[in-house]
Amino acid sequence: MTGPLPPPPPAAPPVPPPPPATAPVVVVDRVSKWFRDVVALSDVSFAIYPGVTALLGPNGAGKSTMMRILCGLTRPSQGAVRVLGRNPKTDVELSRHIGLAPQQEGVFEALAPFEFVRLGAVLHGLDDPEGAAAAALATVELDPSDSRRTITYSKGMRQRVKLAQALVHDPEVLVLDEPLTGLDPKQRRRMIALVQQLGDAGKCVIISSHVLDEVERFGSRVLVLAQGRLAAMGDYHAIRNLMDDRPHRIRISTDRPRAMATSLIDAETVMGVTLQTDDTLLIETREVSAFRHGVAEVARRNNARLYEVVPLDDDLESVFRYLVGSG
Amino acid sequence: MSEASEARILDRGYRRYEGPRRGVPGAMRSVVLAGIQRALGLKRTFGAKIFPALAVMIAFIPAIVFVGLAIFIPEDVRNQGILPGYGEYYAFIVSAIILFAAFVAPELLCTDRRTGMIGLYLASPLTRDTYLVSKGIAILLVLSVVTLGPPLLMLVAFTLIGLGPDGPVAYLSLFGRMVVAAVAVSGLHTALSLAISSITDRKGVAAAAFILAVLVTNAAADTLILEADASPYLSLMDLGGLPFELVTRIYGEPVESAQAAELGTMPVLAAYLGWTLACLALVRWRYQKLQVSR
Amino acid sequence: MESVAAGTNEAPVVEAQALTKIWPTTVALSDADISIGHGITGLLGANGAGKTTLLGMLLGLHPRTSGELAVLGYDPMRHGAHVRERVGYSPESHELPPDVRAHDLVRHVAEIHGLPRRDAVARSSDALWQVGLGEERHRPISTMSTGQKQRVKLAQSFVHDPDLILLDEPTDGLDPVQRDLMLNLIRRIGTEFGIDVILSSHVLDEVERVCDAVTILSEGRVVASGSLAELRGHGEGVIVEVDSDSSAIAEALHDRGIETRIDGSRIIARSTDPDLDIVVRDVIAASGTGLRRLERRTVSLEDVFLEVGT
Amino acid sequence: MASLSALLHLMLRSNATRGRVLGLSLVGLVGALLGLAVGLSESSTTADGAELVSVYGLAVIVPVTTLVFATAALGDFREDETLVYVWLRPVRRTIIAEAAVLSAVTTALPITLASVALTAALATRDADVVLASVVATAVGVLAYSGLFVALGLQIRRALVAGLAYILIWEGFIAAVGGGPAYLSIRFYTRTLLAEVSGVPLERTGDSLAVAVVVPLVVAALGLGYTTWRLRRQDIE
Repeated sequence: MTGPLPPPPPAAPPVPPPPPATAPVVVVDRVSKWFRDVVALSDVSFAIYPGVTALLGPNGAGKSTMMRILCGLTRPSQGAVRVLGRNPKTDVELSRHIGLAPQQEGVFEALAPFEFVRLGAVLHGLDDPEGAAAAALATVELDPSDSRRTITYSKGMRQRVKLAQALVHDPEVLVLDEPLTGLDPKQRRRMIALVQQLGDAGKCVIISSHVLDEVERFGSRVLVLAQGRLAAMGDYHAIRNLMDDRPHRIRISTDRPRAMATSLIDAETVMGVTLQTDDTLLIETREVSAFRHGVAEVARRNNARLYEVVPLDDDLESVFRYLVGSG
Repeated sequence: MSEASEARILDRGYRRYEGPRRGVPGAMRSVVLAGIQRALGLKRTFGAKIFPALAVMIAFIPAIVFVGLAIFIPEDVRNQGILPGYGEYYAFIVSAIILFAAFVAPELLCTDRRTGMIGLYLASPLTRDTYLVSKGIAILLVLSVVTLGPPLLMLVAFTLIGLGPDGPVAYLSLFGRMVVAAVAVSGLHTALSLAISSITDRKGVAAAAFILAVLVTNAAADTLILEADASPYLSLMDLGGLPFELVTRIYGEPVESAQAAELGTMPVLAAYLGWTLACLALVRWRYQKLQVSR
Repeated sequence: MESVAAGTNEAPVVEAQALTKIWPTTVALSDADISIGHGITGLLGANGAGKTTLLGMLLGLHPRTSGELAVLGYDPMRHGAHVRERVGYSPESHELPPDVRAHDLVRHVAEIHGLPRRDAVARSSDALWQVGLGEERHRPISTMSTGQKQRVKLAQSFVHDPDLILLDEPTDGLDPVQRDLMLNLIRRIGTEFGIDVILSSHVLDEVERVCDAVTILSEGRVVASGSLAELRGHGEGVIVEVDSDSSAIAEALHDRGIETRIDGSRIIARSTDPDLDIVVRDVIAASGTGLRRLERRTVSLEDVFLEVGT
Repeated sequence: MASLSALLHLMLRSNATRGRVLGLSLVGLVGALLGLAVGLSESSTTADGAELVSVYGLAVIVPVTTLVFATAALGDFREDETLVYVWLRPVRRTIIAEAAVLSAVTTALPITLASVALTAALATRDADVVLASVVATAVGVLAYSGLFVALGLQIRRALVAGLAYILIWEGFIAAVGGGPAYLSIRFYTRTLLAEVSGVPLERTGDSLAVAVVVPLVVAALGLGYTTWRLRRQDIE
């Protein structure tokens, strides 16, 4: 498996994102990992900088394996990983700078959340483990004085306990594996806000998810893994813009569909227009940017009400589907 | 046209089910069968088959040897009284039975709780009670492979050397005793291992606890009675030996030791039933308390 | 969206009056009146709102503290076996026996619902095929992906042709492609197969996409219940997404008397003005920015949900 | 030091559950009961009592009790996938291994010491035998702890495998004597019992030093192996 690089998927940006002024926190260099004859990761290379980076991909794409390699829980079969310039598998001291909220639900069942988080603080040799634990729990909006054992906690509360123990030593690198799973919308919003806050504070937050509408709200850099390969990386919006070159379908609802159709065709930004129902048009375009800039003005000139303009291929889910489909 | 009209695309849409529904009895039957399969490692990986196969082998090999002897040297076997009695035979295979009992119940109960399968069972027409009864029957039946099979072979051996029962009525009566004895051997062990399996979710812990309970009470009772002249009634606390004590009495075979002879059959039976019922009550109570889908 | 009435059973699927369930430490359901009709009904609520407890009670697994409950016309505590024979259930837990083959598991579930072996085998293959598992059905479950496991869970819930299936968080842990497939399947089960579905979820978007009606639980209480159309019709608003700086657009809208809120890259604009869409159109046309998305939004489920959830 | 004590505390809280302590105390109590019976019996000698201490106390109570706590020390975390919360901390692997062995010793030692010493006292009423049983128990618990902590980290069904080792290898094959005996810890604890108490027992070694050193070496090797596994092994 040391042959030439696989042909890049059509949408993959040719170069890594414009490197910020800072040095990369995580460098992954041609990493492969296989379990017996199953390939989990295949020749993956990337660098991660401070801020929030979302690791996306369908289940089984290798996200968890990648995260475990970053934390040193398992070693790559090939290639090298450096976190803050050090090897996570062998460098015990590196864990001072890494916080991990793993995917599995298991927690120390005998301990209350506060004791669980304090244990982390003690093992990190913090001066005030009680204070650090209380602060970490407060960050995730849990009550440090709750003496119920963690096993009695709901999934959402456990997710937060797991996050608290990852935060307790204020690490530079946070690895959060599917932290949104099992959370309800309100809990998700809070978790997302918290993650953004950490990213803004200069932490390197690596978060995996497959619930994409939320990742969209991170507005973050994205790494897409598909079938063990890196399918795309870069700013989410940049990836989305790269995809402007391919045909887009857009649904328009208006009270004057025929007039709108005629004007749009005249403006030469669309390839095809279909009248779907009495007030719905389906537009196909290759110049989606021009279309976006023109559509409101076209409607205004036609004195047409514009109820809806819905891109059918523009959300992250489609990006994702497109990349995965070709990966 | 006739050829074309024969070709058509069949819609593989959803079909409703109009056939019979067998309700709770059908459900229980299925749980019993699945339990037996699981315990014996059928339809599972090779690793899961090794252990049951080993236990069955240990249980049957002596009986097979005896049948062999009965075929090839029937005279010597008869004259020298080589064959053990039906009840005595269990002494050869007690370790196989205990090992088997130790693993079957945890496999059937703990696995369901750990994998969430219990949730699917209780969402079927089964209740906690009918579920437990089905599992209990499955365990009894699995254990009867090692508790009933070998005595049947011994019957063959005895018949071959002309010491079998006299006439069909005697056969029938002996057969009845065999079944009762087999149930007696497996019954307490089934109940005890069910009870232990209802307490812990960890299969290994349950198996180890069962083996310890059986061995320790057995060793303690034996030592105290034989070495320290303690009351023979102490053997009613012997969870390992009690079933075999009962079996000896079912077959009406001579009791091994003078101490055991002092014991009446009724106390043995009462203790046996008492332990069994206590264990079953514990299982039931644990499962009534068990929360699913909360 | 039309809903298909299942069978000839005219009783509502679920009918509860003043249903209350108190656990030793928590109140799971409090004085809940619930009426669920045919079709696909979403059971929506935050974690800990009482969804799973309610599903357990529909199956007759927990005695109620007080109140009345009927499922398919029967009291599930008194006629538990009868109710459960006609109900399918897919639990929230991702765990399934790892060393069992999918086909054997689904077949076994059919059998414990009373189907004879032969029918159980045939229907198991069929159910797994319906959810898109072909030859994979002979693989041990431990070798399957989360998506495949969720499909196995779905298949076992309807293998015995129930009148009603209860699905607890059936899309949890799925990636978008798999989630779409799952939602389509559920939609098919509720319409084509003619099986009533109760779907518990906290993902609003998917409830909006597949359900005919919604019951929203919050802290053990039913806070809203009815068809989707009813629940939506509480107000007007639009979602706007633009190419450039969304705060400038939001400000311009605000200046024209429209209530705005920015949520990530989206602007949510609300007004009682029936000409809201014209204002938005003109503001965008005047700004010259690119319009990525414009969506009508009645006060959505999310608002209902978030409002009642607090 | 803080790390070690925090880990020890965690393991004690997680592994010394009420059920385990109670069940194993019962196993120990049975030993005391047997000791009482042997002691009351007029025909039994000090050698009979020492034999009981060896075959029940040192061959059952000590290994089984230690097995339960030692395999759980890291094995339960592995099984529950919580080992990562200890592993991904700046704590030397030796310290994790030491905490595990220590937790096994701290829980197993009080239970085994109490029951074996009580067994010895009741069975022989001989201070030398009691002292010898205490020494043999302490050395045995140490050796078994090192061995079974490693086993718990290494394999999934450690409890069953350990029980098979205790009952089949030590209790059956190695009990006969000869070469295999040297490969069983029980042989050394039995030797210790005989050598320290001065009560002659059959099938023992003849060097007190060897009987002390070999179990300690086993404990050290177990500790070293556990440390090495923690460095190498994939953590779930």
